[in-house]
Amino acid sequence: MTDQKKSPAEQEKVGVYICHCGSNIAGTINVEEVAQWAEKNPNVVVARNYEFMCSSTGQELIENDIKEKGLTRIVVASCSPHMHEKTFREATERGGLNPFLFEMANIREHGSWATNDKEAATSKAKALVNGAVERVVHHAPLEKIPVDINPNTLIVGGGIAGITAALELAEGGHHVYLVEREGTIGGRMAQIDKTFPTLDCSACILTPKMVDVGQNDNITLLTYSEVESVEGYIGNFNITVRKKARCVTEELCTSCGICEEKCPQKVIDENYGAGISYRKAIYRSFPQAVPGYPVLDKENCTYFQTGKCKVCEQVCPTEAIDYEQEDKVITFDVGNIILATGYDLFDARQIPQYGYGRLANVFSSLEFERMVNASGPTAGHIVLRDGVTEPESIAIVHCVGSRDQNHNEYCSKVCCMYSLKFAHLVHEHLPDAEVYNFYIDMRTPGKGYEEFYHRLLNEGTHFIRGRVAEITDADRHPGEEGKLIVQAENTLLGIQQRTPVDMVILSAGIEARHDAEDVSKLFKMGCDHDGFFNERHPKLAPVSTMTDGVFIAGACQGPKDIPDTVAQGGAAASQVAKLISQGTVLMEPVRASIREEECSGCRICNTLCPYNAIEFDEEKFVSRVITALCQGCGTCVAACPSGVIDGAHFTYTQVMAELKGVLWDVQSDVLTKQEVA
Amino acid sequence: MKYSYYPGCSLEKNARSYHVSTMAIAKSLGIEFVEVEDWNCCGATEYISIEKVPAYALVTRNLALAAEQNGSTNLVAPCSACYLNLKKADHYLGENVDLRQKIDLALEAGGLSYQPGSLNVQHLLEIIAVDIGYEEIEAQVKRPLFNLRVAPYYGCLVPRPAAMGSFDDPEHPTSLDNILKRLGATVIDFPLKAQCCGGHMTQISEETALELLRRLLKNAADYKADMIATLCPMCQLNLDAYQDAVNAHFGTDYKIPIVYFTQLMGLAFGLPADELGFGSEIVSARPALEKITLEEPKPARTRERGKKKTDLPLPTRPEEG
Amino acid sequence: MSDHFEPVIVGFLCNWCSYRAADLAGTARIKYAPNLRPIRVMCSGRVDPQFVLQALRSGADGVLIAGCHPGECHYVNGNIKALRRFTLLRKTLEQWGIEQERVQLLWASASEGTVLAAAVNRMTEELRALGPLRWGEKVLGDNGAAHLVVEEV
Amino acid sequence: MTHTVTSRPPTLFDNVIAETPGKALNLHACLQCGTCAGSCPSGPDMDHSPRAIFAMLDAGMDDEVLNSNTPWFCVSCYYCMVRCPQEIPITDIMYTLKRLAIKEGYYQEDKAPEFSETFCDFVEHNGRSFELGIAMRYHLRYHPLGAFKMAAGMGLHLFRKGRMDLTPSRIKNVSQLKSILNKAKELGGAA
Amino acid sequence: MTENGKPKLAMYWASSCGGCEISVLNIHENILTVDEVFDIAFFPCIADFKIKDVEAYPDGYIDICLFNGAIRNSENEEMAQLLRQKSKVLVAFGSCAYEGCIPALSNLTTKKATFEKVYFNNPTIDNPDRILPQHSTEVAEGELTLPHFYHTVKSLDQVVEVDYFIPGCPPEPPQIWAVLQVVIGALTAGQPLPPAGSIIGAGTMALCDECTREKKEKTIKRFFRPYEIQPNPDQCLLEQGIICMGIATRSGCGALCPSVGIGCRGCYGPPDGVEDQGAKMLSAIASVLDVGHESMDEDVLEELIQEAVDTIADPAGTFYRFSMAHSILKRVKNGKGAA
Repeated sequence: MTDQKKSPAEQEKVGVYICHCGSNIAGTINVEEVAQWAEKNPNVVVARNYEFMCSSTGQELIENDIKEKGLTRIVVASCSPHMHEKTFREATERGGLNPFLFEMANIREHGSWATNDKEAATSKAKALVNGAVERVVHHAPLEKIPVDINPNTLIVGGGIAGITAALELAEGGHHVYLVEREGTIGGRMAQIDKTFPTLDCSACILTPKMVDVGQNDNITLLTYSEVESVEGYIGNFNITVRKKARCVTEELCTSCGICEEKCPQKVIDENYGAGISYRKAIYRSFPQAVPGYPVLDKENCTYFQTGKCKVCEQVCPTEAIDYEQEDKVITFDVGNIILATGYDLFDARQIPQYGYGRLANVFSSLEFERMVNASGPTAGHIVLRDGVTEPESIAIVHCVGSRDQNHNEYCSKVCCMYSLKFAHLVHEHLPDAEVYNFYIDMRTPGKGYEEFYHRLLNEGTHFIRGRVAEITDADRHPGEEGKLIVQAENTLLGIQQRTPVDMVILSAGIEARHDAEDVSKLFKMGCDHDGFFNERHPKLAPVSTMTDGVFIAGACQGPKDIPDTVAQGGAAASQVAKLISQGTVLMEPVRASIREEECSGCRICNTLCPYNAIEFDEEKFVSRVITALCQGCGTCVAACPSGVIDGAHFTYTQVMAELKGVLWDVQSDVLTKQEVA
Repeated sequence: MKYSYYPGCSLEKNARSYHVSTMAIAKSLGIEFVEVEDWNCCGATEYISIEKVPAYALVTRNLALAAEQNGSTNLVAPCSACYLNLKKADHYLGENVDLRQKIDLALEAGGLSYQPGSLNVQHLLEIIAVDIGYEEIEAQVKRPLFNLRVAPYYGCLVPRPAAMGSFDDPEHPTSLDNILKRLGATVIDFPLKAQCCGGHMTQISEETALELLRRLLKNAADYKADMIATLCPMCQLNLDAYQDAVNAHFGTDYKIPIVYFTQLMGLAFGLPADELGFGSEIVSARPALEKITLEEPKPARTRERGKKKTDLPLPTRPEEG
Repeated sequence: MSDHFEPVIVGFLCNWCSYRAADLAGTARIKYAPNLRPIRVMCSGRVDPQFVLQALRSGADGVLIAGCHPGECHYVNGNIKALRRFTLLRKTLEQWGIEQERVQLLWASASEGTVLAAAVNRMTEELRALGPLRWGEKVLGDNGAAHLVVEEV
Repeated sequence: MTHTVTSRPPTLFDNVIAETPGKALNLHACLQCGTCAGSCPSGPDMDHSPRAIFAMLDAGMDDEVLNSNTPWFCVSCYYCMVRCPQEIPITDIMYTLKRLAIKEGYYQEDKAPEFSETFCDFVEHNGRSFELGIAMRYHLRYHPLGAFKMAAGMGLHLFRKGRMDLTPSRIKNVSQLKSILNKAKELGGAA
Repeated sequence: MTENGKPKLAMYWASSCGGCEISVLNIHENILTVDEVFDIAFFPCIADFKIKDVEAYPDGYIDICLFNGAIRNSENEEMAQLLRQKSKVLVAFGSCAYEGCIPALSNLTTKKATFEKVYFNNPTIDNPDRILPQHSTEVAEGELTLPHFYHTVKSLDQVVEVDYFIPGCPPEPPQIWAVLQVVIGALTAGQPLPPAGSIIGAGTMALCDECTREKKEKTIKRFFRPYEIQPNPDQCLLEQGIICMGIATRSGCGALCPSVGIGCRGCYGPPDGVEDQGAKMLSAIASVLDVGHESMDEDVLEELIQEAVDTIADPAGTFYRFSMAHSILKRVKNGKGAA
């Protein structure tokens, strides 16, 4: 490698800065000792230790030393580069050096926080600092790579998060492609009756926004569609979307709904209807659907199954029905992507002792949402499975599938609140009904949430602190006959209680989408072990992902209520807007490059790049890296058998130098002649 | 198919009928059982309550013998308690080094040794439902048990704990239901199918025990069960021998025969009742057995979603064999 | 070697998963063996077998290569290439008489701080049991010595 | 795992964990949700619910815990164990509590330990048990009245049905079993 | 020999097979030119010299010494020291002197194991009393000594300063002649010599550069031993699953082996910029091993890859056949390895 031939660069002048981070580092590591020791390194001109290197004063130390002592390389030993590498690179630059002539030693996360053994921590710190010093002298100045940002944005998922993000961007004058799997946008919020804690009607606040989306010229709305492939990188993604055939010619359809009305085929609406109501084979999920035209569901359509019927075609006044319609594959370019794919509800059938699916009057929370909804199957009447009997007592079971090692370990965050909402709705609809809420802990953080809990306490809801053990119809005493018996310990009394009720509602938790894994692969980003999309930083970058140009919003990142979801939608939009207004982004120059004059054309590297960033020149018989496509992983660098690929900032020499550096104390004295040089 | 067979103390005397019926159907199903030579008591639920290491040593001696005599690497126990103790010992010895070292030394004192995991401990129900399979069972049926309403009763120790891998659902098992269905019986959806019979409570707090037994009997009666089919000697004993006591204590009048599922299988396979140990039950099974008819009853209406006009659709129920 | 031997482990941690796992371990104040000396690489696919050999040559008692779980690689499948190389390298090192425990490959996602910490603890114990490698003095050390007697055979 | 080691003497809480095979460490993670107590068939007869027992262990109420009848009323149905959201091996912990109670000499007039012990020395001498004989003998020894009830009640039935034995069967190699058990005892200590 | 103005040439044979000498003679009639230009000062295999003759030379008396063979024992090292002292230009000639070559393969085992193999467990050996050569033996006439047998075979540059390296096992005659011409040019017409320490008589990049076989993208499912398949005559051998070290080997031989359907053995050592030929080879071919996919279950993945890797019989011996002494680790851990 070229820089390998470069002399070991004794002439470089390195400045070393050891951060105390208050007591976070200095409490465990003897920073003075490390600094004094570091100064002994022939390359080191000055080694200091300071309270907070990331403070402006700390940074000025660096800037001044560069100017006054003519430093040519900087090493800061403090926290993880993921925290402050950027900070110190900028300081280095302000001092007048190329920012990449800086190296960081992580002596906090990997050092002082990882052990209580002061001695060990100190010598580990020495090793890490030494590694950084040995490495940095081999650093080369690098320039960031500018990339243009395509101003269009892809948003996946038409729930409230996607809708919010789409409107934010579109109203800001940027074009958006909004892709939704279902026939209409609206998502979960459209299924909900009231929203806690304010109890305003979900549809009433949602539908206007849906209409805005439908009418905004800056939004290309692709419903009943799915993203098939994603190529490229930040600023320059190429997207392929499959628009499934809905067998309705959108240009002709007037959304009059007569086809739906006349369709003879009744189907259980598993999706929007939560399986508790029926729809037709040609249908709109709900009257305010956007777009308004229906979807023909081929699996259940009599014509597609038997070849006869065609009622919808006959009744359609505008001949909009088109049985021959085929899927369309659309491709377009965008600069950024926002994923707002939402969540699935935990399937309570996984907990047999709760009897869901076995005991008719055990309902899932979403079933109940639909039931109390005026547009639901019972027009808002709360009744048992028989559709007529009003329950006199209802048990609401919290934490179904949540806070449970056997299912989902995490707390689903919204269940306590919506369970309280349910209790309230029952009181509202059936003033005489008794309501029992079974909970482990009542979790109501949020504006007006605790107050809502107090309100329910006043409304006379029975709160029983105890996780429900089982729900059975096996009565033991006359009092239990014909009832569902909810068995749980009242932990506040320390006794086992059997509560006979007519109806049970299971407050099922929130889960990652069943296909979240595939989606994350499609967009080349990560999932956590619960299947939710991984944010770049849990606190400081909640809507960014590890993949530049791909953002996430809403419950696809983790359980969330509506306010948080809307906030994230907005946040993601502003992230994208920022990039669009920048016009270009500077990308890390950590890229591979091939020294063509030395390439033997063996083509080992050609198949290795996941981004197809390596091309082969058939004339010159050499391989070449397309810098814009390269993401800098270095796989080809490690593979090149004749060492002619350089991985900028992670070169062979730099890593080897760091390696020998961190092993300074165990290097053997016995060196063969060849190695002395 | 060949299996090592661990009868356990109960099957020697009190649960003789379980043993003989098992042997009888084994013939029909082509299963070969090789009884473990000189096996000892598994310790039931008592021994472990007194001393840990000896308790595990006691059980493990059986595993060691079975492995040594090596009739087969599959060790079958018809008694739930024996099954669980054997399985648990094998599992925990593999997992807990300290315990294992102690047991190794203990066995050594008796000139034995056992390598955890070298045996596959199974319950009789498992090999019949899984290894043999429902099709084969149905194929053997000569005299279907039409019109016999049976409550399938699993008890605790076969479905639970699932920690070391259970072949059926710990809360709502279905394998026995499926076997009985294949025999032509009318299987009731027994809500308490996996609830507890009280185990040794009869000896410790009869009050407690009788209440547990009452629940089971009441629920079975409510569902008009002609009999309860069980797979555990302890359950059989408690429900059968204490039925009088329950009636006396609660002023009820239950007369529900408690039989082993293997007895019903034998019956359906066309084997004579006396060769299946019928008659040794205290609450006689005869009246119930007389209900068996030759022609199939009308299939009970299976639950479609939304029976009545007004009904709301029910969520689909998880698949059953 | 003195009776108390502290193994030195060089860790090549991928920037996206394992390095962050180590960060997380620290942030969560999980205490684990201080014997790991981490070196950041962008991807486990960047790890050149020469690095591993050099680490052993330069006095390390063991090398830990850590990357994202298969399917979770930030670069799609760099970790798969790492796995392929590791598998062949391990076979080669066997011929070198270098015990398997000395060079290990670990998958640790950014959220698995505990996994990484546990792996380091385990490896430290394994290496302590194996004793020092210290290639320089222990293997090459006696090379220069011109007066070597043939061991008794 | 990196489980912080402290120098303080082990509490009953620690011993319970140490003496229980399986994931006993999870006991630290008890949420006090009551699923165990809610599931327990004999729960109503216990003087403290299992959940309460765990809270008491944590609070260091060792005497109350070891005096409690709770473990003795455990019917080993394992419902608590499969339902516990923190995967605590509750049933096994109950066994451990019984052993520790015996070891620490918390007997009181409770029947249960006596039954278990009758059972055990029976097995030790014969290698086989036969619950009825044992029950009989145990009642005769400790609760003559119960014995009478048994004999008069179901005992008779069973006897008639040929299901009840008064002479135990014995295994051939009792000496081997004895030496195994003796070794085990010397290794195991009471717990 | 007569003193004339001719430059002095020496060629010494340490631990090696002698192929290098043959290769020198293979420059055919040019050997006459060599004879014209040079005086032979020391060349045991073609002329009778004694060590004392060399010792008698003043330092730097020899203008150019072609030293072939590795450093296997103390005698090899003493000769290396001596010739270094007496030569102006010392050339590590051939793979053995340059990087250890075949002799250094014994670094894959231990001295003990080597001796056992050679003196006891060798089918053609009859050594009932299990006698081993000893460094010193007392006889009536006095003490007889043998050189010390080193634990580890080393390259020439690991014991003395070396001016130039000529790789190859053996170096190709045309390359040898080319080098000699440069030297002659320098000595007679004062033309410049290449910078000290450089590798001469070879190219700088990998062999593929010279290889005429057609190269495509590489996706290898498994590897084959030469006898297992009939290679396609035009296609890259590696692509066909035949291990060809060409990708990690210095050019210069004209890709002789691949051109006749045999995978490159790697005798010219690593190209510029590669430190450990074996490691690089290993890394490259493992990378293009086209088995296992990220969406697979982790265990399945590992199994598949292990399977494919196991189609390589002897990785260490294959990848380090020539470069063992120059490899990063240099030898196996004592007492272990392929003993």
